[in-house]
Amino acid sequence: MLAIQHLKVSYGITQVLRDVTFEVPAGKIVALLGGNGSGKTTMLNTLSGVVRCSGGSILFEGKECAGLSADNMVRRGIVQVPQGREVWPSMSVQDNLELGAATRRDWGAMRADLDEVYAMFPKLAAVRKRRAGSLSGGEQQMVAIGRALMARPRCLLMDEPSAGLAPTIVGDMVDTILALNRRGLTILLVEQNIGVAAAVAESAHILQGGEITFSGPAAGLVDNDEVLRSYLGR
Amino acid sequence: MALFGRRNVLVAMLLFAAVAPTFLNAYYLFVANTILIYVLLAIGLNILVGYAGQLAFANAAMFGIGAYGTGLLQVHFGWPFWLAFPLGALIATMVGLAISLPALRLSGLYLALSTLAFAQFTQWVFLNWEPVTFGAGGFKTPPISFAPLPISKTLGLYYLSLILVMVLFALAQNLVRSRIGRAFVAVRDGEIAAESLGVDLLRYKALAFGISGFYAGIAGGLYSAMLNFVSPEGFDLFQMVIHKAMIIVGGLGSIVGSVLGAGTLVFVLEALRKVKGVQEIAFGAILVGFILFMPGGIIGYLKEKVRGWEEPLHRARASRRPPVAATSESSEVRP
Amino acid sequence: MNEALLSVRGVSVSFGGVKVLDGIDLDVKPGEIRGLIGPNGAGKTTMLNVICGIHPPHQGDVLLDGVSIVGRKPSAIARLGLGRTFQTSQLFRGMTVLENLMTGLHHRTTAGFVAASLNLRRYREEEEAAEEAARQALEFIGMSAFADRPASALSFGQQRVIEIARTLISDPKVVLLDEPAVGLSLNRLAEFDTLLRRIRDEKGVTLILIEHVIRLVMDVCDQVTVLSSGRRIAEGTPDAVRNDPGVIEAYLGKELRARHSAS
Amino acid sequence: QVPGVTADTIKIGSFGALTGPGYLYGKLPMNGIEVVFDQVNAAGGINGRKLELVREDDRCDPAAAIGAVKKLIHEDKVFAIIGGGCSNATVAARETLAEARIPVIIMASVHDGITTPVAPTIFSTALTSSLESAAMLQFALDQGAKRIAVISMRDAWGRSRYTPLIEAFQKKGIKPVLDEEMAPDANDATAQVLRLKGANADAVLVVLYPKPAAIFMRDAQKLGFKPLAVGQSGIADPAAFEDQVGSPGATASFRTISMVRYTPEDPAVDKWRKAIEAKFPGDRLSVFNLFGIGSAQVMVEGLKRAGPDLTREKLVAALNGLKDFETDVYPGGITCVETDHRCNKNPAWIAKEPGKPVRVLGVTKVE
Amino acid sequence: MELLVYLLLSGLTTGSLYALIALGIVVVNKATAVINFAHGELFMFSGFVAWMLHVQMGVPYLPSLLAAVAFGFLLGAATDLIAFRPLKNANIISLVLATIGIAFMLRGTARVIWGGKGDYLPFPPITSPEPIMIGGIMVIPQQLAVLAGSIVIMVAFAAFFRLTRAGKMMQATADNAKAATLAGIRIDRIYMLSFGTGAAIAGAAAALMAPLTLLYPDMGFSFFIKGFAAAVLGGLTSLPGAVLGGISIGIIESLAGGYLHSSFIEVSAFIVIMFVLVVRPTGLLGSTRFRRV
Ligand SMILES: Nc1ncnc2c1ncn2[C@@H]1O[C@H](COP(=O)(O)OP(=O)(O)OP(=O)(O)O)[C@@H](O)[C@H]1O
Ligand SMILES: Nc1ncnc2c1ncn2[C@@H]1O[C@H](COP(=O)(O)OP(=O)(O)OP(=O)(O)O)[C@@H](O)[C@H]1O
Ligand SMILES: CC(C)C[C@H](N)C(=O)O
Ligand SMILES: [Mg+2]
Ligand SMILES: [Mg+2]
Repeated sequence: MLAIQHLKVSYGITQVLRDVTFEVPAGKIVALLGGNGSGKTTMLNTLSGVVRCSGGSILFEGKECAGLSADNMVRRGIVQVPQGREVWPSMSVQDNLELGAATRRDWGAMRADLDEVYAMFPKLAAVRKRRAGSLSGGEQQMVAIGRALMARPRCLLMDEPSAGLAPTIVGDMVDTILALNRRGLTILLVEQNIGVAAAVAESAHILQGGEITFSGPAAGLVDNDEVLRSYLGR
Repeated sequence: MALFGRRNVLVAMLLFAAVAPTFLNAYYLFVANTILIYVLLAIGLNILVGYAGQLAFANAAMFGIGAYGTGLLQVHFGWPFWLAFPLGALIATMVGLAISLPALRLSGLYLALSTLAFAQFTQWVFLNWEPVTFGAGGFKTPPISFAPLPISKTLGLYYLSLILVMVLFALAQNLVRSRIGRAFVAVRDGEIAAESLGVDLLRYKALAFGISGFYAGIAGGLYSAMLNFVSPEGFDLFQMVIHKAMIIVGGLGSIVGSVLGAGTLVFVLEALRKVKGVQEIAFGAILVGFILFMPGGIIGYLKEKVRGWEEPLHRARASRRPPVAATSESSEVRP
Repeated sequence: MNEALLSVRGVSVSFGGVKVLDGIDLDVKPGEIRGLIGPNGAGKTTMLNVICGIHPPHQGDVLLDGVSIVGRKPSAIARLGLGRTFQTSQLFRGMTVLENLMTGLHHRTTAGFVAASLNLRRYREEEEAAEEAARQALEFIGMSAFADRPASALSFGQQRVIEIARTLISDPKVVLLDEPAVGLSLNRLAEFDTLLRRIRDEKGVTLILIEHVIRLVMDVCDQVTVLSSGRRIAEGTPDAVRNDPGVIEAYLGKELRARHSAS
Repeated sequence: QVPGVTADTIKIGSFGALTGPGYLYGKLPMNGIEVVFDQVNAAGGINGRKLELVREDDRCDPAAAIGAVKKLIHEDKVFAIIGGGCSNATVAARETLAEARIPVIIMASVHDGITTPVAPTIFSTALTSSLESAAMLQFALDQGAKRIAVISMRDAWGRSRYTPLIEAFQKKGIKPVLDEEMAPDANDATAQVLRLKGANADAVLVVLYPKPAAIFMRDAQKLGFKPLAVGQSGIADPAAFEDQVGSPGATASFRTISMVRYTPEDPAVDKWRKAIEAKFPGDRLSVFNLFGIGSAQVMVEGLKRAGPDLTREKLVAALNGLKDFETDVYPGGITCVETDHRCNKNPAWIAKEPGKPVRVLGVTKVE
Repeated sequence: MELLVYLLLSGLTTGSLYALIALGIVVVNKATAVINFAHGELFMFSGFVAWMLHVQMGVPYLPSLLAAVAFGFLLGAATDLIAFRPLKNANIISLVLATIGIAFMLRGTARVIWGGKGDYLPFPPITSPEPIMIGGIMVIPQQLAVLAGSIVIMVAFAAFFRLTRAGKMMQATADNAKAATLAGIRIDRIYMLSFGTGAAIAGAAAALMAPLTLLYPDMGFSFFIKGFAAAVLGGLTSLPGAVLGGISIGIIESLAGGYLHSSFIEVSAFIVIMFVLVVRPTGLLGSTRFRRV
């Protein structure tokens, strides 16, 4: 579904992604791992059209997408849950969620999706009128996830979605991710919580030094000593 | 340090300024003196706006208060300039401190408007408190004398301005590279984080307002002496625009930038005399052009093009490591 | 309980009629690492904001070293030796990494307006010492190479690490860490407990740790307090808390299982 | 060598607002000067020398005015100056002008401080404000007004008239029944009108620019307040003013002073209207153009009389010798003497009854 | 009593002019968190365009008004393209200053085009110029027309923002532009829409009030500063706040003029605002753009 080939990205003179190639097959969940500053967020932002790449290509369902604007990517179905919960602080929770569907026109279905999000995060239902900026950190993270789902993505990019969520909620989220995946949603997941990554992803890629240095099934990741040594630095 | 290093350029500018009166005619000397006065203003304003991040619009008013203070003390009480001048600056400082109080509660555009309202109020006082300020017609100030020094009024004022610029530039430059400068920037970039690191908001906001008031007051005093005439027009919103433009064109958050910005702006205003009739259009276009093509101001451009032009908020040590280019090695470093 | 370094007495906070904290007590002994956990929205961050003076409590008292600090400005409380980090990055984006760290020393330095603007000798020495300390701190967290980078050009995780270092650099007595492990990569996380212990042992800093990474909390904390809906629902050693049915119900939930064993 | 003079040119400088709200009193008079110069040049110049005008902007700002005149004197090296649009700017520049001993004719600024005390080289063909203020009060009294009120603007121009006006009141031993203010940009005068009406004023001396004055007259009409309204040379075009007020009949009892004899519609100034409209396409002749035309004609006459061996001293002497010199625009002759450089002392009284053409009621001579 | 009624009425009329200006300022601020300092000049320029059409070319009033609105929109969109979009990540002072640059260009251009046509250009009233009596109170019909026009515009915009998602998208864009981008909102369009609409309101305001006041190149700034004050008083992002702020300022000025002295008119609003802001730092109906830490 999503094929990244020889992608290069830099901020000014600092090159962050040197040559990244990997694939996210349709209907699968793929984990992207890497140390702090290895370029994971940059990768997702490039896929979202927020950051421009300086070389390489991004194929989404066989069509070249590199260089498209962010709203185009959303319209094509690639939606991101950004790192650091970028909510709209002065708007209500409900508005935040509804605007997640800003590109959609099917008002009826939107209602249903909204209810689904509230069902997924019952906490949010209780605070739907409150301004998102006044929520606790974890509650904001829920808003960020819910908002992305409201866009009805076909490919979801999640940048550390479990960050700041309580273990129970993480468990629920994992269930939701799996359920969505079963309904056909393709997911590219950046995670530091290796438990979450292992629980949902089928395959994993490790980003290091601007390149993919390891690719393999996610299942074995936790027990793979070689990987952990290079990646965890143990 | 490179030939075009910051220090060399500054020294060259200073030398030029010191000998300039020997070959400048009266008009250019007047322009040069105006630049020096605006440099002071711009430095003070940049500390407040560029460093401490307070979007205040009262600088022209404080400039005016300095000018009126200096002038009126001479006119009403017959004080000599040398006494009225520092006192005028002190009054402007006090006013600056006073308007920092609402600034503690206000931020962004609300602060902008409330200080703008204060500026309008000041104008109104200049206009309406006729027994003291002589109202809209303004008043003449007595010519300043440099006796017993054998130096003319114009030349004396020029060198007085130059000395003040040198001293106040150095003070400001030292200040922003100290913990106080960093506290200003901390207040600008995140009030809550600043507070939780022990930065007292009230204290530092007041300090920034006070400093900019002081610089504006000094500039105002010199201005009144240079023009020998004080009236409300000199301190209106057009002035405000010029002051703001100086720090944007020079570069926010840079003392050297303030100097360059003030120089550039006065120069542009004088150069625009050439395009009679369309000065406004040209001025607007130049302003927009500067902001578009030099978004970081002249200083931002220099920092990019000339090595050694960085303006750190601490005293750069000789043994600086070069900035890192590659970054991905960071996955190897550990906590 | 009298030897508590930090104690919170019956603190209540409400926003718009909703009680976010409801009569919370907390006593932290010197040299302790105290865990503070609970579901999202339990009131942990609010509690921390009350302690460091950002929110006035509607009821109750906070004592640092036996002295009430309620009603003091956050900056004054910071000067008493109470440091904190934030849930979301609060680095000063217009400064370099090094300058951010030096700002962390703000209340440990004294140079006034006059000394600084006249560049007096005493001030210069203080400034050099501050820079040295900042560089050492960077060395300590392995980020020396980043000293002169603008803070705005750091990745999320890098910002978090710098921020922790910025708080610790001034040798505070008590540090409140709000989810410090969020965004840390596995390699950093793996050594984070050692880091926290070293901070406690070598610098004698008392720590309060809010965290959802349970393994970390269980590893390093001496005592854990659990909040839920603004109330304290449990307190005790990590083991006791871990096995408390109420805590499991409200907070911990079931362990995640890897996909291969699940499906 | 005389600055600004060559074998075939004379450089004359001018300063005033080219930008900012005051451009009316700077740019427009300068346009007037320009057409006069063109005409003189077309006729062969003065003693074979063509006139060249150098304009400088002062934005009505004192500092900019000082800069402008310094530039004219030291950089452009002009021979003489016709200029001065805004009072404060001109007052501020006066010292620089006087020190340089450069001959100056003030074209539009009216502040008393420009001409009193006399600076040997600075002349004014503008109607100085104390003269005009005294005339305003006298006119109201002559019309039988008993309860005279003042409405004024608190800017430099407004004050430069208001202050001598109040002095004129004092000299007559009376006081204004009410003393109101209006801002140059005001859009409403209800409060002022109601207060004046409440005070029962039978005449109002209007020290306002046309914009606020028009608003004032409109609201006065609306609220049924019909005093004798006395304007001054800032509102010297009653026909245009009637349009600006826009409310039929509101200007019925409006009379105004002008420092020029003709309003722009007058056939007597046809020649100048054509010249202005030809040189500045899209423009209409305005009173402010006429200010420039008058002062330029005086300058031209001075230059002629100064003879072919032009020096500044000779020009000053020639100007000092002007006696009842008739221009195309001023109501009376221009007379300058060494002890009094207020050369235009003949305010004209004009009125325009609704539906009728503008009438010049007469020219007074004040002393 | 009569005095009070007249003062309130005149305060209401001037106030509704301020409210219209403030409304335009708020619409821009809503999406960009910036104040367009060229707003007054956009207003002035559109007014001159209406004048040119109506007075010089004899186009009837209504089409002239619509043309002014359309022209306002174009000018606003141009302001966005030149002085906002390329700079949207810049410091707010740079943005403000860029709009000031635009203001200077517009003012200078107006002076070149219309500056020589006479000092102040009159715009003929669209209603009968004769004052009419309403319950013993004399009113100029044009004032009623302005009042009615203002109300229509305000209601139309309130409806537009209620019924479409545009208002929310604007707010989201200002609140967190990155998040808006990630949600697929075309923020560039939003910016253009808000600059354009803000200026279109200014255009409508200009055509409405031109018959009540006179046109001159420098008229923009004094309206702008009052409108800005009104917008801040109302809370900067609130449309009802803008209306409330504008009318309050109109009435404050009028009462200060009638009961204190006319020299207080200009400054009264500013003094009141300084106090209001100390008590309510985000204006009467404003809400803080805050973020917890
Ligand atoms: N200003 C406010 N107005 C209304 N409710 C608020 C406000 N601030 C916080 N709250 C509510 O108070 C509760 C406690 O918030 P707090 O941030 O302390 O939670 P937390 O325990 O830190 O949660 P998390 O683990 O998600 O960070 C939350 O439900 C939050 O929505
Ligand atoms: N705006 C920027 N300008 C310059 N360099 C940047 C910028 N943003 C990020 N970087 C650098 O690019 C590299 C990759 O950053 P990125 O945010 O993609 O990392 P990441 O893998 O998401 O890290 P983390 O786990 O900490 O979120 C980092 O070394 C960072 O310092
Ligand atoms: C009426 C104008 C010609 C007066 C001029 N603006 C002045 O200030 O003197
Ligand atoms: Mg990241
Ligand atoms: Mg929290």
